[in-house]
Amino acid sequence: MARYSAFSIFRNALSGQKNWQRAWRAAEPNPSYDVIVIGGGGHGLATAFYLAENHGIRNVAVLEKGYVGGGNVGRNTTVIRSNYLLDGNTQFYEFSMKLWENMSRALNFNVMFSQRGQLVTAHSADQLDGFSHRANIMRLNGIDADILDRDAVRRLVPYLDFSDTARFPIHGAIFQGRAGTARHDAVAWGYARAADGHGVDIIQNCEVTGFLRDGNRIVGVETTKGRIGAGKVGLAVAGHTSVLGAKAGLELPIESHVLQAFVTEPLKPLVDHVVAYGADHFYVSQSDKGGLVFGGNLDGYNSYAQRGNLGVVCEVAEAASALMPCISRIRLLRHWGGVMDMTPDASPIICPTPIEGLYLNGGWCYGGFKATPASGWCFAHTIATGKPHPLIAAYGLDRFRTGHTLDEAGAGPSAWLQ
Amino acid sequence: MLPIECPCCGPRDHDEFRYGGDASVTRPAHDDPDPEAWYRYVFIRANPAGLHREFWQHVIGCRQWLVVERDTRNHAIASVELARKSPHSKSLARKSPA
Amino acid sequence: MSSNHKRLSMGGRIDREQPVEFTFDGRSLIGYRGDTLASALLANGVTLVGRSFKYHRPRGIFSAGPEEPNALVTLATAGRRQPNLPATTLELQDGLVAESQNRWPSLTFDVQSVNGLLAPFLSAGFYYKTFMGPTRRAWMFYEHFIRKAAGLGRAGTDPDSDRYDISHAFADVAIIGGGPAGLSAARAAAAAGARVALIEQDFLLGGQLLAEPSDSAAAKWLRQAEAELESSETVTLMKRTTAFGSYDGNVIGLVGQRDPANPRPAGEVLQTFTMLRARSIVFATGAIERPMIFSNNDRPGVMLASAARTYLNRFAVLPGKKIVVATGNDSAWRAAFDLAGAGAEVTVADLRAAPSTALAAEAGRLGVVVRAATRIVDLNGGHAVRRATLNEADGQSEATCDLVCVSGGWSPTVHLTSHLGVKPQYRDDIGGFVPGAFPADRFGAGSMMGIFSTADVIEDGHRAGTEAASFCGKSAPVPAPSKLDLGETATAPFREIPSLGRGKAFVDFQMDVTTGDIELAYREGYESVEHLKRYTTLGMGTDQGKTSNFAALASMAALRNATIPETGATTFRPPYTPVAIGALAGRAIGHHFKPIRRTPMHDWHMANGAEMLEVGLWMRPYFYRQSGLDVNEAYVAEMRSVRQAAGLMDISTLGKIDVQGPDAAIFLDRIYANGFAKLPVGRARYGVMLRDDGIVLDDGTTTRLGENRFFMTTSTAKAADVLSRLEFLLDTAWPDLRVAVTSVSDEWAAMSVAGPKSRAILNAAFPALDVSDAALAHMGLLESEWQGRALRILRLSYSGERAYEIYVGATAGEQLWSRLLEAGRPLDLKPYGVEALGALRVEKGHVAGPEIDGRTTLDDLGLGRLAGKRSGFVGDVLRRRPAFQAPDRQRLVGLECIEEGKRLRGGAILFLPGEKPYGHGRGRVTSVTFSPERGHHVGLALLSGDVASEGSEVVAVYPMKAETVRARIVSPVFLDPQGERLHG
Amino acid sequence: MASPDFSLSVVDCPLIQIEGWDGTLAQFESSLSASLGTKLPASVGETVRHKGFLVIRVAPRRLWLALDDGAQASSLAVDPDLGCSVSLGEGRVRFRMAGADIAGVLSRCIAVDWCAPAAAPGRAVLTSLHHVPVLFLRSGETACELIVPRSFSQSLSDWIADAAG
Repeated sequence: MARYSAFSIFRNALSGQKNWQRAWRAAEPNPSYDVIVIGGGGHGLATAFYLAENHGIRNVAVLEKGYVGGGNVGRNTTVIRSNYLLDGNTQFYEFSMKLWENMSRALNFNVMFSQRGQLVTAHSADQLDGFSHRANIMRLNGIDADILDRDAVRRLVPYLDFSDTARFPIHGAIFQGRAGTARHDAVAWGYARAADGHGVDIIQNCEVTGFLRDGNRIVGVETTKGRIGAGKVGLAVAGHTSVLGAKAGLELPIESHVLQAFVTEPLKPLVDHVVAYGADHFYVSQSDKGGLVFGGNLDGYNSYAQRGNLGVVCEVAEAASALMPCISRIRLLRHWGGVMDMTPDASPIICPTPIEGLYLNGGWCYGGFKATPASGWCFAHTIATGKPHPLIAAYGLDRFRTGHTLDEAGAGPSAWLQ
Repeated sequence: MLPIECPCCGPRDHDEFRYGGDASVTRPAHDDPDPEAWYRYVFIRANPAGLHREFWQHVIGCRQWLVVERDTRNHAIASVELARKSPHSKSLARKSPA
Repeated sequence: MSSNHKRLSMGGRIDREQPVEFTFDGRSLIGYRGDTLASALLANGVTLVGRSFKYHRPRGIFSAGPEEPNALVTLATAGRRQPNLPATTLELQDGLVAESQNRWPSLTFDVQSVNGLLAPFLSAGFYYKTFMGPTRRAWMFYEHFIRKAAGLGRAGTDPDSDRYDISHAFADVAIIGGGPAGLSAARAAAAAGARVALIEQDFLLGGQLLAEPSDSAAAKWLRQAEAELESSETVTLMKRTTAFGSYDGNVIGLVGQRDPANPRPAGEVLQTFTMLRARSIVFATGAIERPMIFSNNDRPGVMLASAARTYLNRFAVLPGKKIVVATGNDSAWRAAFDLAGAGAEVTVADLRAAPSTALAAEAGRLGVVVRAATRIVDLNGGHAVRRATLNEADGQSEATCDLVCVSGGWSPTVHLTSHLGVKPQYRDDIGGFVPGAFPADRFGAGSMMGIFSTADVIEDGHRAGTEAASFCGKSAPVPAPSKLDLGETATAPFREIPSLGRGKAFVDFQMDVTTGDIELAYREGYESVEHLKRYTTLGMGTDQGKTSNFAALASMAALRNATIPETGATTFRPPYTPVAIGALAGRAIGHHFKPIRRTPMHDWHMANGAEMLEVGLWMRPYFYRQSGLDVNEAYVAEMRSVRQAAGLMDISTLGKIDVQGPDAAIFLDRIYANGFAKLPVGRARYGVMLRDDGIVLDDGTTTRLGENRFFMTTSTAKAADVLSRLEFLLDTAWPDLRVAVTSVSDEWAAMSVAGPKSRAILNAAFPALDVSDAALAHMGLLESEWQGRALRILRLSYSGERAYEIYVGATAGEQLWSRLLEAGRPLDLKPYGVEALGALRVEKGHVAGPEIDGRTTLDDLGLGRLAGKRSGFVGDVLRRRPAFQAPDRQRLVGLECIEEGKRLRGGAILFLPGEKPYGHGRGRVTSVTFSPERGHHVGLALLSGDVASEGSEVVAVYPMKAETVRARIVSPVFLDPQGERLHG
Repeated sequence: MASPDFSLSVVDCPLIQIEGWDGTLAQFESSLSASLGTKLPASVGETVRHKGFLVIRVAPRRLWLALDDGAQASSLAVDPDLGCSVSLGEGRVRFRMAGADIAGVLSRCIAVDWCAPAAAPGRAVLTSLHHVPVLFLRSGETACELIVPRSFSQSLSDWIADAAG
């Protein structure tokens, strides 16, 4: 695999861009693999990469029903942060943050991880106290966090509504300076290229239609490209986990819901941070192309359609205008939906399953993108060793039975309310 | 908007309704002591990509809880009925001790 | 140069009697009513209008509609900056101020056009391959410059001063598009008896008919159709209105622009967002002409053939004098003929070996030079085209020109139909995508269905309109459509072939994506359509690639040696054209962002110095300024007054639910963790509800008013959820229970009189009532009337003091509040706010929101005894799960600060003395207050059960303030553990 | 606010809710019909006007009795084995609206089709105004009422006034 660098760009420019190689091979399936990862999204590709990179397992195929990165990794609002409260979440997302900080160089692919800082506004003393609790936990776990008062928020983001007529006046904010955004497609492509470089077969347009079993053991998969044998199978198809899980006989505490995302016309720099509204459902950042990328709440009913409805569009527009009055005349360019695996506690599920040789990675709710590298790292470890990586010990399937749930919001077991 | 045809109020936008989730799961009787039954009722979901029986309440309206059959792939609604009138609840009513 | 020197003296659909003054890049210019900004610029000879996104190449006006990729301007009228608006859709109005974009210092001399020289290095996706070093954060450095260079227009940071509106509209048949198909459909649907809404983005109806001469048969047909529809009572014509998105259940999002000819007063609504709900929809969205791909095909002076014809016939602008029309289909010839007829020297370069003899004959008649089997390959000229290079069978030639009209075929406009997942299907016979199968309530008509002759389009519109009306049950007889035949010949399928010239050949003009970029994407394996888009940014501009999608797809198909269907189709996303976020927010801005709930005593609070706090849309008194300078001073003073005399608190925001029925007691027994069936009439009881998963949902008191009737209160925050939950259980789980639950939250004004003097105050306020302890014991109820309204007095305490909750009909709330204050004045009764309320409950060890946080169980909160050995209530089984029984499970304890001069804070993390403060600790402080009784801060905390022994010490760590405080674990009841004050 | 084109007035709204149990609904209705001296609206959204009050069916088993200005509630005893009643008049207010612009103003407030049979004079529609539950009562060709929760009434009347302005 030819390294990417300023020099390679220079050299190729001189040869009319004719000598670039494919970023990853157009692989067709072998009869069998040591490990098959189902799902060519961020998590699946990262898992394949770390299986090879960390565990030396290179006889690996990633099976993708469409094109790599076509699922949530390419549909999200690209926010990366590690501001989690609960024991089990805090450390995992911070580990992920550390992997992000080195990702471009590790993959030799610029994923444009930009640590522009994220703030969430607070609108009452009580809310700011709640944020302080979170910030305290972050600091005590070695994570950067700050609490800003109203003036400090104003200095940072003067374009928010600090007027007397604000419906929910800004009281302060919680700020994480290392939080930021990344170029989502590049994450999928970077992992695909790096995994391919380690010999992983990335097989697109290959839909898994069933599982091959020997007793309680998975021995391969049925696909639209035929049967493929496997020593172990990892499932990383968030959004469609239930559909594939059912084919394997898994019963899961997951519902699929649509989360909409929005982008505006490209503008000169306006929003330098990731800004989230603490009084309602709205968060925004500005991409390197100049579009304001934003989102809000789930549409709130089970859905596999990658689109939402006008109700949430209006609610998000209202919240956007309330927090950031100048956004009102900026124009929405596109909105779309992603299908989220929602779990009853809004925390993910990564674990071995009751079926031998089958490993599960799903239930990412709307937090999957930021988890991509840590998820891949820990899932690869779990597949390679057959035992959960310590960082994902809390993410087992049995936690709902035992009560060890990790409910950051305390919203309760109705997945759509998380 | 996802218009839902309320049997009482006619077609109304879904933001007048409160979602209540999967209606195909059976709620154990109130005094059923079986943890497994409650675990499955509260947590386990078929989550089909296709027709989904689900509860909605016309909360900004007649306040009736409804059972809606809706395709999760395209949001097309096949049927709406009052939860009290749905076969599901009738069978429950029979099982439930007075 | 004279103004409007490109304008013809006659013709067009402009009003020469109404000149309109406007400014472009500081130059004052004149256009006419009926012009767009683009047509007025062309009339004034302005052809250089903007610079491109990446290479800063000069760009002109390419189209005459919303598909415009190049001519984006910033409107800066009256100090309001609206960037990235296509000049081709801006209706000219007096005083319009437009600026070109993406250039510095000026449009003609732009420093960043140097990017064009760097182009070999700025290939698609180059940024993925570099900027990764030397340090980990290096990208942040490069990114700074990249961000500055990116983006098109500049948005202001001032609040938007314009107003927007939202409205709801209804129709039987919605018809999207006011061209010949839509007009014909509207006439048919209306004749069938349907209520019709016809939506047209332009300020004139007519669509492609507007490109026909204003004195033609087409114009006459259009006038007649318009007159007929305007006079119909069942047709609503919505001009200047774009259907931007198609949503579930035949909901269409529309955004309408104001008519500039009818200016409303300043501050009036700029745009209206309409949610149109239709029973059936006819999509008559037309088709968009495609460019041709050749070197330097982006130069100012290259224009779609249909656009040139539109500028000529609709706006009476002759955009060029020496024109090359490059095409491979018949439709562009019509432009050639009209332009020649208007006096231009026209050469048609047609890819086809033998264009039809009829066309050739007409060309001969009009003096149009025809070059068959000829392909345009390159253009010469910087800010304006000068020369075209043509490849013919027998070699290359050059043609001098000042305008190049291109037509690479037509793409049906399938955006709106694909929003709902109707996948476009490729049709080889027309060389384009048409919508796939429609559901029964949606119809397509005209060129969006691949029908291109006007006569057929009108016929098809008629059919669709009739069928759409019939779907709504409107089937009155429909007369045959009035015919219009423009004699167009069929458009031949046209397949793009790779460019041959030396320069850059643009596919996506706005995003500066070239054929080279597509080749590179292919070479690197980004060959699915979605990868192509994402890797090259193709179609990501404000035009969403309306003119570029097909050419890109065709190029990729050619590279892959695949068919177009094999290569894929793009999924279009709403909105069709960009929509101001403010329009989507409508009126729900400023104080209307969310509605406000006011208690019956709201006005009194406002008039009497209350600082208000919002809790779940309710406005509640936070504290009263008469009590202290700030909240910290005030709440302590208000607490003291409650503990020493009496306080009055507005508790109207509590959720209140009327529970009635023969089975009401059984019902309450099931929904509360503690029992209610044996509660005597006239008594109240504190109750806790659990979720199905065993976690505490809410708490409150419920009073038995009669054998079959209870009065339930819930927390302010959970009122709506609790009611809905109760209804859920009754409707779905226990329909056999005869119980009715009704919110009576708004029905009652509620106030709490708390403190040792509270009984005396009640005595004074209600001299006719017996409020003695014998008549009204703790947890007792007294029902009566006051001023003709129902009155309920409950003796309940949240603060630990003797206290009464008084409920009266809401209309008498403020009156009774004032009466109590008056009666209590001699006894030092003072109003108190939410902060003091919270402090009083902490002192008394009552749990509230910070403890009932959606993660705690009855046992965690020390309330396990409420349930005792009961079973059969909601949440009982899953509350017994093992995690909740673990010895280190965090439970409620009291904490007392034991360091002089320090204080506890909510959100502090608890560690054992000597333990390294790292990780998640042993628990956290949930609520604190200064306790005037104890003279220091006390708090409630959730702490690991295995270390929570009363009397031992913990350390509360609060890194955000760099504080570490020692505290002692005590009972959470800091005050009066025996409860004597309840009776004091 | 008042103009020939649109007027809005806010008044109290004496209101009683009566609900019957599932299973004995027919008995409940005939008993209620007898004690009110009028037939009951058959389905949700229908109303029946009778001496001094309007009966509105707001749910399959739930009726509202909205009393006219000055009318006294007839003492209404509901057999507890058949149903129950609760007074809601203190917690609701009534917006009276009229004028030539009314359909236009309403279109900016609620998603109700002014021209639909379900909103014809004499009909009632339960719907939301700015996410708040309201009861729309069509009282005439160019007149209607909204029954709204008292706590939201100020906010909602401001909204309507702005929409009319």
